Amino acid sequence: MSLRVKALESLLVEKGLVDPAALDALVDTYENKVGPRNGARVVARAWSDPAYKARLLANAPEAIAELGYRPEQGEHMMVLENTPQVHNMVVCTLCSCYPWPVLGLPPVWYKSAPYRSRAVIDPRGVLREFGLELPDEVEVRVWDSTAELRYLVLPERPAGTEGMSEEELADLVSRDAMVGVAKAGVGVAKL
Amino acid sequence: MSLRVKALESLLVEKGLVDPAALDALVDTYENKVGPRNGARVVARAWSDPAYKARLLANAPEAIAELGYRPEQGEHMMVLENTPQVHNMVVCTLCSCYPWPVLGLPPVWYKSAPYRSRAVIDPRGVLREFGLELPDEVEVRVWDSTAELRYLVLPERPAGTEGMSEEELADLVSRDAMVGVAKAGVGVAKL
Amino acid sequence: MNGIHDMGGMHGMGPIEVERDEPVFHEEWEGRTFVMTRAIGMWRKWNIDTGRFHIELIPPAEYLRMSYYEKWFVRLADLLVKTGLVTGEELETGRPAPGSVRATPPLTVEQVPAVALNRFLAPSYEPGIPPLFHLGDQVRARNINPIGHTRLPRYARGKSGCVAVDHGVHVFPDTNAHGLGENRQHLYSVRFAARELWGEQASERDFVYIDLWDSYLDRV
Amino acid sequence: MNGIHDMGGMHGMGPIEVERDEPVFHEEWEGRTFVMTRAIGMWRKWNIDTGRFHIELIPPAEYLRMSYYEKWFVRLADLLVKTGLVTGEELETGRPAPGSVRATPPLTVEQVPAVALNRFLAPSYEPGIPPLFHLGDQVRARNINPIGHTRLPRYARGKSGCVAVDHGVHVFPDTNAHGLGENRQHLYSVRFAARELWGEQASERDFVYIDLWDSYLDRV
Repeated sequence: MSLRVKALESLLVEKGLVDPAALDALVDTYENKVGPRNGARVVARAWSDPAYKARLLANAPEAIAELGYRPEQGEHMMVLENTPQVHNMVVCTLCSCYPWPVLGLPPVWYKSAPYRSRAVIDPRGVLREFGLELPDEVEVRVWDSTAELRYLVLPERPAGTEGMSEEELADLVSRDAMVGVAKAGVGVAKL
Repeated sequence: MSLRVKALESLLVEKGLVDPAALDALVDTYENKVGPRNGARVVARAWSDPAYKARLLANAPEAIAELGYRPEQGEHMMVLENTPQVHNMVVCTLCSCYPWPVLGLPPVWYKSAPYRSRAVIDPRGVLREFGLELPDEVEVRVWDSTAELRYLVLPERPAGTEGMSEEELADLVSRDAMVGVAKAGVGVAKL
Repeated sequence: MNGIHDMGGMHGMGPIEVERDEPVFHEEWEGRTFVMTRAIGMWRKWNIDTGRFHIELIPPAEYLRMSYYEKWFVRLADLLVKTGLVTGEELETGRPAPGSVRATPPLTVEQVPAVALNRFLAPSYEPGIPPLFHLGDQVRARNINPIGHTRLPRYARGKSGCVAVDHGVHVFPDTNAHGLGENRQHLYSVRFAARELWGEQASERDFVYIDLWDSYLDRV
Repeated sequence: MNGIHDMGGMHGMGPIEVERDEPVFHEEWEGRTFVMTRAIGMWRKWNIDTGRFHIELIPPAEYLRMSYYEKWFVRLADLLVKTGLVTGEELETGRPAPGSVRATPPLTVEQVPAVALNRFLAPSYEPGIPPLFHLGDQVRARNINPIGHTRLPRYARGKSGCVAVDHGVHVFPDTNAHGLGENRQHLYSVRFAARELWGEQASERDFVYIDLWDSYLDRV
């Protein structure tokens, strides 16, 4: 693949169809500027500031733009609040739609056939595979991103985090928690 | 594949699980003794003998056994009569079920994903691909072989064949006509 | 199992390619794989439904890539080991385990003519098992999505049709495939309007007949 | 199109494999393929729906075998030629056709920050286009099976649910993908009980929300 991609890129550059410096800048953006840390900051703010949380749930694009992450021209967004009674999780069965501005590009598992096929027919089994066993009485809501709506899960704030700063709280919010396949406070790897 | 299959066969022979002479005899049976010529003789008899045709439509296994082809211990069979008003065709969407005793082993196209996927959702398009354009007013019946029933299509007897012997008539009956993707009298290759 | 094998109604599989004067087997190993499977079948270590299910277990990308007889080979190797006729080590080394006793093949040359055309199906007439439905009954195929074997194709689930033929009593694959009993019951050809299955794009003169068991059906 | 991409509800795809500390791109070519696609998108030669449809056109066995960015590469090459940005011969030889005029890239470094997070979606508020349904309405997803692009997944067709969110007016992918107009209309999240979708095996406390356009829905 590497050679074929290089050949295509040099053709496109020679034809003046793309600017290689712009390509470099785009790669840098996706590798270094967007990623789940953006979403984690949104979540931490919502946990810390009830008024912000209310704005976030009512109008996600505007509330997210307040923090400088901007889907302002484009992406439609909706934030789904997890509670002790309701657990939300997100999938795109038809392709791999994902909220890039707040979570970066999706991980391979999110784009994979096993997740895409099973999330809608066996959500609790999928969550179990992620180590999350939900009580029977919790309502599970799976959101299949079939349109240009992008979904971000607002996980429950973990107990015992009352004194924490927003930065500390953001450290508790993993990508998986914002897709809805984990709880906040567990499984937070390097973001 | 060739080496792997040879290795498995020699293992099974050495373990006494199969008798190589029986394997040879089986291959010979399927290569030389069963095939669409069997079904063509059944069709030709039905065209020639109204009483036989009535028995064939009422109890296909017994009528077919009369000609020496014997699904007597096993296979359930049903014969589907094509008429100017009704065209029947057969598919197995879930695997590749096929009436071996009267048609031999199925051709690759019958076992292929294109035929299995499309025969039930676009039968007229499939028939067109086989060169058969049916008038809109003809009812198309697609039989999906999901169980141990095997279906043989009894095609319409072509016009102008009144004086023909059963052997001559059988020459007009292709495998494809008995699957229901062709009419009798056309496209009869070496059987 | 909602597997790739259940492909009725899918698009995108490409054109139908018909080979003129196609041989029964394209290569010798195809024939050997086929007849080995038939001959080993005489050990009665698995039934036809278990056999089908083991083809369905082939991962989808492989299922689509493999030829028909490649799938048969994979299944044969798989079931030989699962049923203990062959050990995994024997399969790998190609040699019988040291000290293993040589068996006597159940299928001899003399039996081949009788067996070749015999697929060991159940008799279909059993007066003790009455049909739950009768010709002309309107029925609806159940919306089931088992992870095990089933012969109720996805495209028919939830759809209603009319009982067109009663084929008598047959073994029920959903249990038989998993050693859970033959669960004999009536089997019917159910006539579905293509428009019921596929919506208004379908011709109102197209019908699909699907063979369905009592356990798959509800009265409308 | 009832393609392999429409895989909601399928079994047999294997376990979910999560990679710890996964990099954004595993290999450099993945990143280059991704950003070339974004940069070429600025030529506005195709829209997001056309782009998705061209991934769906990858034959099923290839679709399952290929990695995500391999599919992006195949699509990019395919659409570059189809839209005439590149000729088939240029793609093969890797060189611009003799005498071809050098273009000016529409995407410059300065524009990258604005563009990176911008996917050119339609505004969602258009008072001139009233919704056909309202929150709480019971609706049924139509049983359509187009050979073209659609975002109505097979597993929802014929199933009934309840309008849970009105997302305003959105471009309709089924027409937009094929250059047949934006056909703007209301989009809703429709709440389906898992038992409606999958039968009694599903938990009665599971629900699936699917984003569906007016044209996909009938009132129950």
